[in-house]
Amino acid sequence: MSRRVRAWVLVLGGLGFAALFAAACAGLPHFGGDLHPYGDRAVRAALLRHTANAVASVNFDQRAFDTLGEESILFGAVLGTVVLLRQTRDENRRPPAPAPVAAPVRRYARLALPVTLLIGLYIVAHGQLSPGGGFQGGVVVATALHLLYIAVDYRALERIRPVGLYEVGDAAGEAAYLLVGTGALVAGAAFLANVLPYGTFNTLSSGGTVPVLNAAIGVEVACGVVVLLARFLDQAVEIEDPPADAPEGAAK
Amino acid sequence: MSELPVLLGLLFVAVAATATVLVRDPVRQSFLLSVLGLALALLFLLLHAPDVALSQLAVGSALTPLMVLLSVRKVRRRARDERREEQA
Amino acid sequence: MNGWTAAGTALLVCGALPAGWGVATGPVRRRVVAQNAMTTLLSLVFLLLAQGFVRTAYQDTALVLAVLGPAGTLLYVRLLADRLAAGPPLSRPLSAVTPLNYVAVAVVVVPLAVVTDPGRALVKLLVIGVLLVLGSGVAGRAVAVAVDAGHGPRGHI
Amino acid sequence: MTRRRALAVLAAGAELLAWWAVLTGLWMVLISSVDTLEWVVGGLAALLAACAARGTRRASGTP
Repeated sequence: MSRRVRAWVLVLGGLGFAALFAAACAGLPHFGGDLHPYGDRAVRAALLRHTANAVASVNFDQRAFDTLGEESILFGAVLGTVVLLRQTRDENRRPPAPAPVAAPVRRYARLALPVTLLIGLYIVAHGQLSPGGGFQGGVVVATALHLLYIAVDYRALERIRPVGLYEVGDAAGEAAYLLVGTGALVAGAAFLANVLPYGTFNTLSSGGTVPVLNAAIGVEVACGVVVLLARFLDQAVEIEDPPADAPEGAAK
Repeated sequence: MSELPVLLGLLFVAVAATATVLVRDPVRQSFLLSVLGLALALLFLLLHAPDVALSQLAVGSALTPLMVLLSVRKVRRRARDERREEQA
Repeated sequence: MNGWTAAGTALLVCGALPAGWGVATGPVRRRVVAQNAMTTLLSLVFLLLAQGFVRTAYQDTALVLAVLGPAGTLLYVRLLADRLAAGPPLSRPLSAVTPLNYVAVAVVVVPLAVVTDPGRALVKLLVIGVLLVLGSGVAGRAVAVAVDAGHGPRGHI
Repeated sequence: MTRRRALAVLAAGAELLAWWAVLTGLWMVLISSVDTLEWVVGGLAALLAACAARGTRRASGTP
Protein backbone atom coordinates (compact mmCIF):
# COMPACT_ATOMS: atom_id res chain seq x y z
CA MET A 1 0.00 0.00 0.00
CA SER A 2 1.40 3.37 -0.91
CA ARG A 3 1.57 6.24 1.53
CA ARG A 4 -1.29 8.00 -0.24
CA VAL A 5 -3.65 5.04 -0.01
CA ARG A 6 -2.81 4.56 3.64
CA ALA A 7 -3.59 8.21 4.36
CA TRP A 8 -6.94 7.81 2.64
CA VAL A 9 -7.74 4.68 4.66
CA LEU A 10 -6.83 6.61 7.82
CA VAL A 11 -9.04 9.56 6.85
CA LEU A 12 -11.92 7.25 6.01
CA GLY A 13 -11.59 5.33 9.27
CA GLY A 14 -11.24 8.53 11.27
CA LEU A 15 -14.35 10.04 9.69
CA GLY A 16 -16.36 6.89 10.34
CA PHE A 17 -15.20 6.76 13.93
CA ALA A 18 -15.99 10.46 14.43
CA ALA A 19 -19.53 10.04 13.04
CA LEU A 20 -20.29 6.97 15.16
CA PHE A 21 -18.69 8.48 18.26
CA ALA A 22 -20.73 11.69 17.90
CA ALA A 23 -23.92 9.64 17.45
CA ALA A 24 -23.08 7.58 20.55
CA CYS A 25 -22.35 10.71 22.59
CA ALA A 26 -25.76 12.13 21.67
CA GLY A 27 -27.35 9.04 23.19
CA LEU A 28 -25.46 9.24 26.50
CA PRO A 29 -27.31 10.27 29.68
CA HIS A 30 -26.44 13.82 30.80
CA PHE A 31 -23.44 14.44 33.05
CA GLY A 32 -24.31 14.30 36.75
CA GLY A 33 -27.93 13.27 36.19
CA ASP A 34 -30.17 11.43 38.64
CA LEU A 35 -30.62 8.27 36.58
CA HIS A 36 -28.04 5.55 37.37
CA PRO A 37 -29.52 2.18 36.44
CA TYR A 38 -26.24 0.27 36.84
CA GLY A 39 -25.10 2.19 39.92
CA ASP A 40 -28.38 1.60 41.76
CA ARG A 41 -28.27 -2.13 41.12
CA ALA A 42 -24.59 -2.42 42.04
CA VAL A 43 -25.08 -0.53 45.31
CA ARG A 44 -28.15 -2.61 46.19
CA ALA A 45 -26.20 -5.83 45.58
CA ALA A 46 -23.23 -4.50 47.60
CA LEU A 47 -25.45 -3.67 50.59
CA LEU A 48 -27.15 -7.06 50.30
CA ARG A 49 -23.73 -8.69 50.70
CA HIS A 50 -22.76 -6.41 53.62
CA THR A 51 -19.94 -4.71 51.72
CA ALA A 52 -19.65 -1.03 52.67
CA ASN A 53 -17.42 -0.07 49.73
CA ALA A 54 -19.59 -0.69 46.67
CA VAL A 55 -16.57 -0.44 44.35
CA ALA A 56 -14.86 -3.31 46.17
CA SER A 57 -18.06 -5.33 45.90
CA VAL A 58 -18.18 -4.76 42.14
CA ASN A 59 -14.48 -5.57 41.70
CA PHE A 60 -14.14 -8.60 43.93
CA ASP A 61 -17.63 -10.05 44.12
CA GLN A 62 -20.03 -9.05 41.36
CA ARG A 63 -17.34 -8.99 38.67
CA ALA A 64 -14.55 -10.92 40.35
CA PHE A 65 -13.81 -12.74 37.10
CA ASP A 66 -12.85 -9.44 35.40
CA THR A 67 -10.44 -8.74 38.23
CA LEU A 68 -8.87 -12.17 37.74
CA GLY A 69 -8.15 -11.09 34.16
CA GLU A 70 -6.64 -7.80 35.31
CA GLU A 71 -4.51 -9.55 37.90
CA SER A 72 -3.28 -11.99 35.29
CA ILE A 73 -2.32 -9.09 33.01
CA LEU A 74 -0.09 -7.69 35.74
CA PHE A 75 1.32 -11.15 36.42
CA GLY A 76 2.09 -11.64 32.74
CA ALA A 77 3.62 -8.17 32.45
CA VAL A 78 5.97 -8.84 35.37
CA LEU A 79 6.89 -12.21 33.90
CA GLY A 80 7.63 -10.59 30.53
CA THR A 81 9.81 -7.95 32.18
CA VAL A 82 11.77 -10.59 34.07
CA VAL A 83 12.45 -12.43 30.83
CA LEU A 84 13.32 -9.32 28.82
CA LEU A 85 15.56 -7.67 31.42
CA ARG A 86 17.48 -10.78 32.51
CA GLN A 87 21.25 -10.71 32.56
CA THR A 88 22.52 -12.11 29.26
CA ARG A 89 25.70 -14.11 28.96
CA ASP A 90 27.85 -11.27 27.62
CA GLU A 91 26.77 -8.70 30.19
CA ASN A 92 28.93 -7.97 33.20
CA ARG A 93 27.86 -7.12 36.71
CA ARG A 94 29.64 -4.35 38.58
CA PRO A 95 28.81 -3.67 42.22
CA PRO A 96 27.69 -0.04 42.50
CA ALA A 97 29.59 2.45 44.62
CA PRO A 98 27.75 3.60 47.76
CA ALA A 99 25.82 6.82 47.34
CA PRO A 100 26.15 9.74 49.74
CA VAL A 101 22.75 10.49 51.27
CA ALA A 102 22.12 13.35 53.69
CA ALA A 103 21.73 12.22 57.32
CA PRO A 104 18.23 13.70 57.83
CA VAL A 105 17.01 11.84 54.72
CA ARG A 106 18.38 8.58 56.13
CA ARG A 107 16.62 9.20 59.45
CA TYR A 108 13.38 10.06 57.63
CA ALA A 109 13.58 6.81 55.67
CA ARG A 110 13.98 4.82 58.89
CA LEU A 111 10.77 6.37 60.21
CA ALA A 112 8.81 6.57 56.97
CA LEU A 113 9.43 3.01 55.76
CA PRO A 114 7.51 1.22 58.54
CA VAL A 115 4.81 3.90 58.58
CA THR A 116 4.30 3.69 54.80
CA LEU A 117 4.29 -0.10 55.00
CA LEU A 118 1.62 -0.01 57.71
CA ILE A 119 -0.48 2.44 55.70
CA GLY A 120 -0.24 0.12 52.70
CA LEU A 121 -1.37 -2.85 54.79
CA TYR A 122 -4.22 -0.73 56.19
CA ILE A 123 -5.35 0.12 52.66
CA VAL A 124 -5.29 -3.59 51.71
CA ALA A 125 -7.12 -4.79 54.82
CA HIS A 126 -9.85 -2.13 54.65
CA GLY A 127 -10.63 -2.46 50.94
CA GLN A 128 -14.16 -3.66 51.67
CA LEU A 129 -14.85 -0.77 54.06
CA SER A 130 -13.16 2.36 52.73
CA PRO A 131 -11.54 3.44 49.45
CA GLY A 132 -8.58 1.30 48.50
CA GLY A 133 -7.93 -2.41 48.22
CA GLY A 134 -5.34 -4.92 47.21
CA PHE A 135 -3.96 -3.07 44.20
CA GLN A 136 -3.60 0.34 45.82
CA GLY A 137 -2.25 -1.02 49.10
CA GLY A 138 0.09 -3.43 47.34
CA VAL A 139 1.69 -0.63 45.35
CA VAL A 140 2.10 1.45 48.52
CA VAL A 141 3.79 -1.49 50.30
CA ALA A 142 6.18 -2.01 47.37
CA THR A 143 6.97 1.72 47.24
CA ALA A 144 7.67 1.66 50.98
CA LEU A 145 10.38 -0.98 50.53
CA HIS A 146 12.02 1.08 47.79
CA LEU A 147 12.45 3.99 50.18
CA LEU A 148 15.60 2.03 51.08
CA TYR A 149 17.00 2.59 47.59
CA ILE A 150 15.69 6.13 47.30
CA ALA A 151 16.78 7.42 50.69
CA VAL A 152 19.46 5.04 51.95
CA ASP A 153 21.46 2.89 49.55
CA TYR A 154 21.01 0.27 46.86
CA ARG A 155 22.93 -2.30 48.88
CA ALA A 156 20.70 -1.69 51.89
CA LEU A 157 17.71 -2.53 49.71
CA GLU A 158 19.43 -5.68 48.44
CA ARG A 159 20.08 -6.79 52.01
CA ILE A 160 16.39 -6.95 52.98
CA ARG A 161 14.95 -7.88 49.59
CA PRO A 162 15.45 -11.52 48.63
CA VAL A 163 13.99 -11.34 45.12
CA GLY A 164 13.37 -15.09 44.94
CA LEU A 165 11.01 -14.91 47.88
CA TYR A 166 9.04 -12.12 46.23
CA GLU A 167 8.81 -14.13 43.00
CA VAL A 168 7.25 -16.94 45.03
CA GLY A 169 4.90 -14.42 46.69
CA ASP A 170 3.84 -13.08 43.30
CA ALA A 171 2.87 -16.54 42.10
CA ALA A 172 1.28 -17.44 45.43
CA GLY A 173 -0.97 -14.36 45.32
CA GLU A 174 -2.13 -15.22 41.82
CA ALA A 175 -2.70 -18.85 42.87
CA ALA A 176 -4.60 -17.83 46.01
CA TYR A 177 -7.08 -15.84 43.91
CA LEU A 178 -7.71 -18.88 41.70
CA LEU A 179 -7.98 -21.19 44.72
CA VAL A 180 -10.61 -18.97 46.36
CA GLY A 181 -12.56 -19.13 43.09
CA THR A 182 -12.19 -22.90 42.96
CA GLY A 183 -13.25 -23.11 46.60
CA ALA A 184 -16.60 -21.67 45.53
CA LEU A 185 -16.87 -24.49 42.97
CA VAL A 186 -16.18 -27.04 45.70
CA ALA A 187 -18.90 -25.44 47.82
CA GLY A 188 -21.32 -26.04 44.97
CA ALA A 189 -21.56 -22.48 43.65
CA ALA A 190 -20.23 -20.78 40.50
CA PHE A 191 -16.52 -19.97 40.04
CA LEU A 192 -15.53 -16.99 42.25
CA ALA A 193 -19.04 -16.77 43.77
CA ASN A 194 -19.19 -15.20 47.22
CA VAL A 195 -19.71 -18.29 49.37
CA LEU A 196 -18.32 -17.14 52.73
CA PRO A 197 -20.67 -15.74 55.41
CA TYR A 198 -21.27 -12.02 54.80
CA GLY A 199 -20.57 -10.95 58.40
CA THR A 200 -21.61 -7.75 60.18
CA PHE A 201 -21.90 -4.67 57.97
CA ASN A 202 -19.04 -2.17 58.27
CA THR A 203 -16.65 -4.41 60.21
CA LEU A 204 -13.39 -5.96 59.06
CA SER A 205 -14.98 -9.40 58.67
CA SER A 206 -17.80 -8.23 56.38
CA GLY A 207 -18.09 -8.90 52.67
CA GLY A 208 -17.49 -12.67 52.53
CA THR A 209 -14.73 -13.42 50.01
CA VAL A 210 -14.05 -9.73 49.26
CA PRO A 211 -11.37 -9.21 51.98
CA VAL A 212 -9.79 -12.60 51.16
CA LEU A 213 -9.48 -11.76 47.47
CA ASN A 214 -8.21 -8.30 48.41
CA ALA A 215 -5.45 -9.87 50.48
CA ALA A 216 -4.50 -12.20 47.61
CA ILE A 217 -4.31 -9.26 45.21
CA GLY A 218 -2.35 -7.27 47.77
CA VAL A 219 0.32 -9.98 48.04
CA GLU A 220 0.45 -10.44 44.27
CA VAL A 221 0.74 -6.72 43.47
CA ALA A 222 3.26 -5.92 46.21
CA CYS A 223 5.52 -8.83 45.27
CA GLY A 224 5.01 -8.27 41.53
CA VAL A 225 6.02 -4.60 41.74
CA VAL A 226 9.07 -5.46 43.86
CA VAL A 227 10.19 -8.05 41.28
CA LEU A 228 9.51 -5.61 38.43
CA LEU A 229 11.56 -2.84 40.06
CA ALA A 230 14.30 -5.31 40.99
CA ARG A 231 14.80 -6.04 37.27
CA PHE A 232 14.79 -2.33 36.41
CA LEU A 233 17.26 -1.56 39.21
CA ASP A 234 19.49 -4.46 38.17
CA GLN A 235 19.72 -3.11 34.64
CA ALA A 236 20.11 0.53 35.62
CA VAL A 237 22.53 0.14 38.51
CA GLU A 238 24.46 -3.10 38.26
CA ILE A 239 24.49 -4.66 34.83
CA GLU A 240 26.94 -3.28 32.29
CA ASP A 241 26.56 -3.59 28.57
CA PRO A 242 28.92 -5.95 26.77
CA PRO A 243 32.01 -4.28 25.36
CA ALA A 244 31.60 -3.71 21.64
CA ASP A 245 34.81 -5.43 20.50
CA ALA A 246 35.58 -8.36 22.81
CA PRO A 247 32.75 -10.33 24.41
CA GLU A 248 34.18 -11.73 27.64
CA GLY A 249 31.80 -14.59 28.22
CA ALA A 250 29.54 -15.44 31.11
CA ALA A 251 29.67 -13.45 34.33
CA LYS A 252 27.19 -15.33 36.38
CA MET B 1 -20.78 27.63 40.44
CA SER B 2 -20.96 24.17 42.03
CA GLU B 3 -19.49 22.70 38.84
CA LEU B 4 -16.42 24.95 39.06
CA PRO B 5 -14.07 22.47 40.82
CA VAL B 6 -14.89 19.69 38.34
CA LEU B 7 -14.40 22.06 35.40
CA LEU B 8 -11.05 23.15 36.84
CA GLY B 9 -10.04 19.52 37.31
CA LEU B 10 -10.98 18.64 33.72
CA LEU B 11 -9.07 21.64 32.38
CA PHE B 12 -6.04 20.76 34.52
CA VAL B 13 -6.03 17.18 33.21
CA ALA B 14 -6.45 18.31 29.60
CA VAL B 15 -3.55 20.79 29.82
CA ALA B 16 -1.24 18.40 31.71
CA ALA B 17 -1.96 15.50 29.35
CA THR B 18 -1.38 17.59 26.22
CA ALA B 19 1.85 18.98 27.63
CA THR B 20 3.06 15.47 28.55
CA VAL B 21 2.54 14.30 24.97
CA LEU B 22 4.21 17.36 23.45
CA VAL B 23 7.39 17.27 25.56
CA ARG B 24 10.04 14.99 24.02
CA ASP B 25 12.84 14.82 26.61
CA PRO B 26 12.15 11.80 28.90
CA VAL B 27 13.36 13.48 32.11
CA ARG B 28 11.09 16.50 31.58
CA GLN B 29 8.35 14.14 30.56
CA SER B 30 8.67 12.26 33.86
CA PHE B 31 8.00 15.53 35.72
CA LEU B 32 4.95 16.23 33.55
CA LEU B 33 3.80 12.66 34.01
CA SER B 34 3.81 13.14 37.77
CA VAL B 35 1.80 16.37 37.37
CA LEU B 36 -0.65 14.51 35.14
CA GLY B 37 -0.97 11.74 37.73
CA LEU B 38 -1.76 14.22 40.48
CA ALA B 39 -4.24 16.06 38.23
CA LEU B 40 -6.03 12.81 37.42
CA ALA B 41 -6.17 11.87 41.10
CA LEU B 42 -7.71 15.27 41.86
CA LEU B 43 -10.29 14.87 39.10
CA PHE B 44 -11.23 11.38 40.28
CA LEU B 45 -11.69 12.64 43.85
CA LEU B 46 -13.83 15.55 42.61
CA LEU B 47 -16.01 13.03 40.74
CA HIS B 48 -16.36 10.99 43.97
CA ALA B 49 -14.22 8.08 42.83
CA PRO B 50 -11.65 7.80 45.66
CA ASP B 51 -10.75 4.19 44.80
CA VAL B 52 -9.48 5.19 41.37
CA ALA B 53 -7.87 8.31 42.83
CA LEU B 54 -5.91 6.11 45.24
CA SER B 55 -4.81 3.80 42.41
CA GLN B 56 -3.61 6.78 40.42
CA LEU B 57 -1.75 8.26 43.40
CA ALA B 58 -0.12 4.94 44.27
CA VAL B 59 1.12 4.35 40.73
CA GLY B 60 1.77 7.92 39.62
CA SER B 61 3.55 9.54 42.53
CA ALA B 62 6.61 7.32 42.86
CA LEU B 63 6.42 4.13 40.80
CA THR B 64 6.12 5.59 37.27
CA PRO B 65 8.80 8.28 37.72
CA LEU B 66 11.13 5.66 39.21
CA MET B 67 10.72 3.37 36.21
CA VAL B 68 11.13 6.21 33.70
CA LEU B 69 14.22 7.62 35.42
CA LEU B 70 15.85 4.20 35.80
CA SER B 71 15.35 3.57 32.08
CA VAL B 72 16.86 6.99 31.30
CA ARG B 73 19.83 6.14 33.52
CA LYS B 74 20.42 2.87 31.71
CA VAL B 75 20.26 4.47 28.27
CA ARG B 76 22.52 7.34 29.34
CA ARG B 77 25.09 4.94 30.73
CA ARG B 78 25.15 3.01 27.49
CA ALA B 79 25.68 6.22 25.51
CA ARG B 80 28.45 7.31 27.89
CA ASP B 81 30.22 3.96 27.66
CA GLU B 82 30.10 4.06 23.87
CA ARG B 83 31.55 7.56 23.84
CA ARG B 84 34.37 6.47 26.15
CA GLU B 85 35.17 3.57 23.87
CA GLU B 86 35.32 5.84 20.84
CA GLN B 87 37.78 8.11 22.61
CA ALA B 88 39.99 5.22 23.74
CA MET C 1 -20.51 24.09 47.18
CA ASN C 2 -19.80 24.80 50.84
CA GLY C 3 -17.01 26.74 52.51
CA TRP C 4 -14.62 23.79 52.74
CA THR C 5 -14.97 22.92 49.06
CA ALA C 6 -14.53 26.59 48.19
CA ALA C 7 -11.39 26.73 50.33
CA GLY C 8 -10.10 23.59 48.63
CA THR C 9 -10.75 25.09 45.19
CA ALA C 10 -9.04 28.33 46.25
CA LEU C 11 -5.99 26.43 47.50
CA LEU C 12 -5.95 24.49 44.23
CA VAL C 13 -6.07 27.63 42.09
CA CYS C 14 -3.66 29.71 44.17
CA GLY C 15 -1.29 26.98 45.34
CA ALA C 16 -1.32 23.66 43.54
CA LEU C 17 -1.81 24.94 39.97
CA PRO C 18 1.09 27.45 40.13
CA ALA C 19 3.21 24.69 41.68
CA GLY C 20 2.19 22.45 38.78
CA TRP C 21 3.40 25.12 36.38
CA GLY C 22 6.67 25.18 38.30
CA VAL C 23 7.04 21.41 37.88
CA ALA C 24 6.31 21.57 34.16
CA THR C 25 8.79 24.33 33.23
CA GLY C 26 12.20 25.68 34.10
CA PRO C 27 15.43 24.12 35.41
CA VAL C 28 15.44 20.76 37.21
CA ARG C 29 16.17 22.40 40.56
CA ARG C 30 12.96 24.44 40.41
CA ARG C 31 10.96 21.49 39.15
CA VAL C 32 11.93 19.30 42.09
CA VAL C 33 11.17 22.02 44.64
CA ALA C 34 7.81 22.68 42.96
CA GLN C 35 7.04 18.95 42.90
CA ASN C 36 7.49 18.84 46.66
CA ALA C 37 5.21 21.86 47.10
CA MET C 38 2.61 20.45 44.74
CA THR C 39 2.22 17.10 46.53
CA THR C 40 1.98 18.85 49.90
CA LEU C 41 -0.60 21.37 48.70
CA LEU C 42 -2.64 18.79 46.82
CA SER C 43 -2.74 16.60 49.91
CA LEU C 44 -4.16 19.59 51.78
CA VAL C 45 -6.71 20.12 48.98
CA PHE C 46 -7.77 16.48 49.40
CA LEU C 47 -8.24 17.03 53.14
CA LEU C 48 -10.40 20.10 52.51
CA LEU C 49 -12.46 18.28 49.87
CA ALA C 50 -12.99 15.30 52.22
CA GLN C 51 -14.34 17.73 54.80
CA GLY C 52 -16.42 19.57 52.18
CA PHE C 53 -17.96 16.36 50.82
CA VAL C 54 -18.53 15.09 54.42
CA ARG C 55 -16.74 11.84 53.56
CA THR C 56 -14.05 11.12 56.14
CA ALA C 57 -12.98 8.06 54.13
CA TYR C 58 -11.63 10.41 51.44
CA GLN C 59 -8.92 11.43 53.92
CA ASP C 60 -7.10 8.22 52.97
CA THR C 61 -6.09 9.81 49.66
CA ALA C 62 -4.42 12.65 51.59
CA LEU C 63 -2.76 10.11 53.88
CA VAL C 64 -1.32 8.12 50.99
CA LEU C 65 -0.14 11.27 49.22
CA ALA C 66 1.47 12.50 52.45
CA VAL C 67 3.81 9.48 52.48
CA LEU C 68 4.25 8.88 48.73
CA GLY C 69 4.71 12.54 47.74
CA PRO C 70 8.02 12.96 49.62
CA ALA C 71 9.12 9.56 48.30
CA GLY C 72 8.60 10.92 44.78
CA THR C 73 10.61 14.08 45.51
CA LEU C 74 13.45 12.12 47.16
CA LEU C 75 13.48 9.87 44.11
CA TYR C 76 14.04 12.82 41.79
CA VAL C 77 16.78 14.10 44.11
CA ARG C 78 18.43 10.70 44.09
CA LEU C 79 18.31 9.98 40.37
CA LEU C 80 18.92 13.53 39.11
CA ALA C 81 21.65 14.37 41.63
CA ASP C 82 24.17 15.28 38.91
CA ARG C 83 21.78 17.75 37.30
CA LEU C 84 20.88 19.28 40.66
CA ALA C 85 24.54 19.68 41.58
CA ALA C 86 25.45 21.20 38.21
CA GLY C 87 23.64 24.51 38.69
CA PRO C 88 24.07 27.55 40.95
CA PRO C 89 22.82 27.42 44.58
CA LEU C 90 19.10 27.70 45.31
CA SER C 91 17.70 31.20 44.83
CA ARG C 92 15.96 32.87 47.74
CA PRO C 93 12.38 32.34 46.44
CA LEU C 94 13.09 28.63 46.01
CA SER C 95 14.50 28.33 49.52
CA ALA C 96 11.32 29.96 50.83
CA VAL C 97 9.07 27.23 49.41
CA THR C 98 9.56 24.76 52.26
CA PRO C 99 8.61 27.27 55.00
CA LEU C 100 5.60 28.19 52.85
CA ASN C 101 4.62 24.51 52.85
CA TYR C 102 4.72 24.50 56.65
CA VAL C 103 2.50 27.59 56.74
CA ALA C 104 0.01 26.00 54.33
CA VAL C 105 -0.17 22.81 56.42
CA ALA C 106 -0.82 24.83 59.58
CA VAL C 107 -3.41 27.05 57.90
CA VAL C 108 -5.39 24.03 56.64
CA VAL C 109 -4.93 21.45 59.39
CA VAL C 110 -5.60 23.72 62.39
CA PRO C 111 -9.13 24.80 61.30
CA LEU C 112 -9.94 21.22 60.30
CA ALA C 113 -8.76 20.03 63.73
CA VAL C 114 -10.94 22.66 65.42
CA VAL C 115 -14.12 21.42 63.73
CA THR C 116 -13.26 17.71 64.23
CA ASP C 117 -14.62 16.14 67.41
CA PRO C 118 -11.88 14.96 69.78
CA GLY C 119 -11.20 11.28 69.19
CA ARG C 120 -9.43 8.98 66.77
CA ALA C 121 -10.48 11.06 63.75
CA LEU C 122 -8.74 14.11 65.22
CA VAL C 123 -5.56 12.15 65.90
CA LYS C 124 -5.61 10.78 62.34
CA LEU C 125 -5.90 14.32 60.97
CA LEU C 126 -2.98 15.44 63.12
CA VAL C 127 -0.93 12.40 62.01
CA ILE C 128 -1.51 13.40 58.38
CA GLY C 129 -0.43 16.95 59.26
CA VAL C 130 2.75 15.75 60.97
CA LEU C 131 3.58 13.42 58.06
CA LEU C 132 3.11 16.33 55.63
CA VAL C 133 5.39 18.64 57.64
CA LEU C 134 8.06 15.95 58.10
CA GLY C 135 7.95 14.77 54.49
CA SER C 136 7.99 18.18 52.91
CA GLY C 137 10.72 19.37 55.30
CA VAL C 138 13.01 16.41 54.64
CA ALA C 139 12.42 16.52 50.89
CA GLY C 140 13.16 20.26 50.83
CA ARG C 141 16.33 19.71 52.82
CA ALA C 142 17.39 16.89 50.51
CA VAL C 143 17.06 19.21 47.48
CA ALA C 144 19.12 21.89 49.22
CA VAL C 145 21.88 19.40 50.12
CA ALA C 146 21.93 17.96 46.60
CA VAL C 147 22.24 21.43 45.05
CA ASP C 148 24.98 22.42 47.49
CA ALA C 149 26.92 19.24 46.71
CA GLY C 150 27.95 20.83 43.40
CA HIS C 151 31.65 20.82 44.25
CA GLY C 152 31.74 17.79 46.53
CA PRO C 153 32.96 14.30 45.61
CA ARG C 154 30.82 12.56 43.04
CA GLY C 155 30.01 8.88 42.89
CA HIS C 156 26.29 8.66 43.34
CA ILE C 157 24.39 5.75 41.88
CA MET D 1 29.62 -14.87 75.45
CA THR D 2 26.16 -16.25 76.22
CA ARG D 3 25.48 -13.20 78.32
CA ARG D 4 26.33 -10.88 75.47
CA ARG D 5 24.11 -12.92 73.21
CA ALA D 6 21.24 -12.76 75.68
CA LEU D 7 21.67 -9.00 75.84
CA ALA D 8 21.57 -8.77 72.05
CA VAL D 9 18.37 -10.81 71.93
CA LEU D 10 16.88 -8.64 74.64
CA ALA D 11 17.80 -5.46 72.76
CA ALA D 12 16.30 -6.80 69.53
CA GLY D 13 13.12 -7.78 71.37
CA ALA D 14 12.85 -4.36 73.00
CA GLU D 15 13.33 -2.62 69.66
CA LEU D 16 10.67 -4.77 68.01
CA LEU D 17 8.28 -4.31 70.92
CA ALA D 18 8.67 -0.53 70.90
CA TRP D 19 8.05 -0.32 67.14
CA TRP D 20 5.14 -2.76 67.44
CA ALA D 21 3.46 -0.69 70.16
CA VAL D 22 3.84 2.56 68.20
CA LEU D 23 2.63 1.03 64.93
CA THR D 24 -0.34 -0.74 66.53
CA GLY D 25 -1.28 2.62 68.01
CA LEU D 26 -1.04 4.16 64.53
CA TRP D 27 -3.27 1.41 63.10
CA MET D 28 -5.87 2.08 65.78
CA VAL D 29 -5.82 5.75 64.81
CA LEU D 30 -6.32 5.00 61.11
CA ILE D 31 -9.43 2.82 61.50
CA SER D 32 -12.94 4.02 62.18
CA SER D 33 -14.34 1.38 64.57
CA VAL D 34 -12.49 -1.02 66.88
CA ASP D 35 -13.29 -4.70 67.43
CA THR D 36 -11.33 -7.85 68.29
CA LEU D 37 -10.51 -8.83 64.71
CA GLU D 38 -9.27 -5.31 64.11
CA TRP D 39 -6.83 -5.74 67.01
CA VAL D 40 -5.62 -9.08 65.63
CA VAL D 41 -5.13 -7.84 62.05
CA GLY D 42 -3.66 -4.53 63.22
CA GLY D 43 -1.28 -6.30 65.59
CA LEU D 44 -0.05 -8.63 62.85
CA ALA D 45 0.39 -5.80 60.34
CA ALA D 46 2.25 -3.77 62.96
CA LEU D 47 4.50 -6.77 63.70
CA LEU D 48 5.38 -7.02 60.02
CA ALA D 49 6.09 -3.29 59.85
CA ALA D 50 8.14 -3.48 63.07
CA CYS D 51 10.32 -6.21 61.52
CA ALA D 52 10.73 -3.95 58.47
CA ALA D 53 11.71 -1.07 60.76
CA ARG D 54 14.39 -3.18 62.44
CA GLY D 55 15.57 -4.47 59.07
CA THR D 56 15.84 -0.91 57.77
CA ARG D 57 17.82 0.21 60.79
CA ARG D 58 20.24 -2.70 60.45
CA ALA D 59 20.54 -2.43 56.66
CA SER D 60 21.21 1.30 56.77
CA GLY D 61 24.32 0.60 58.79
CA THR D 62 24.77 3.20 61.52
CA PRO D 63 22.90 2.50 64.79
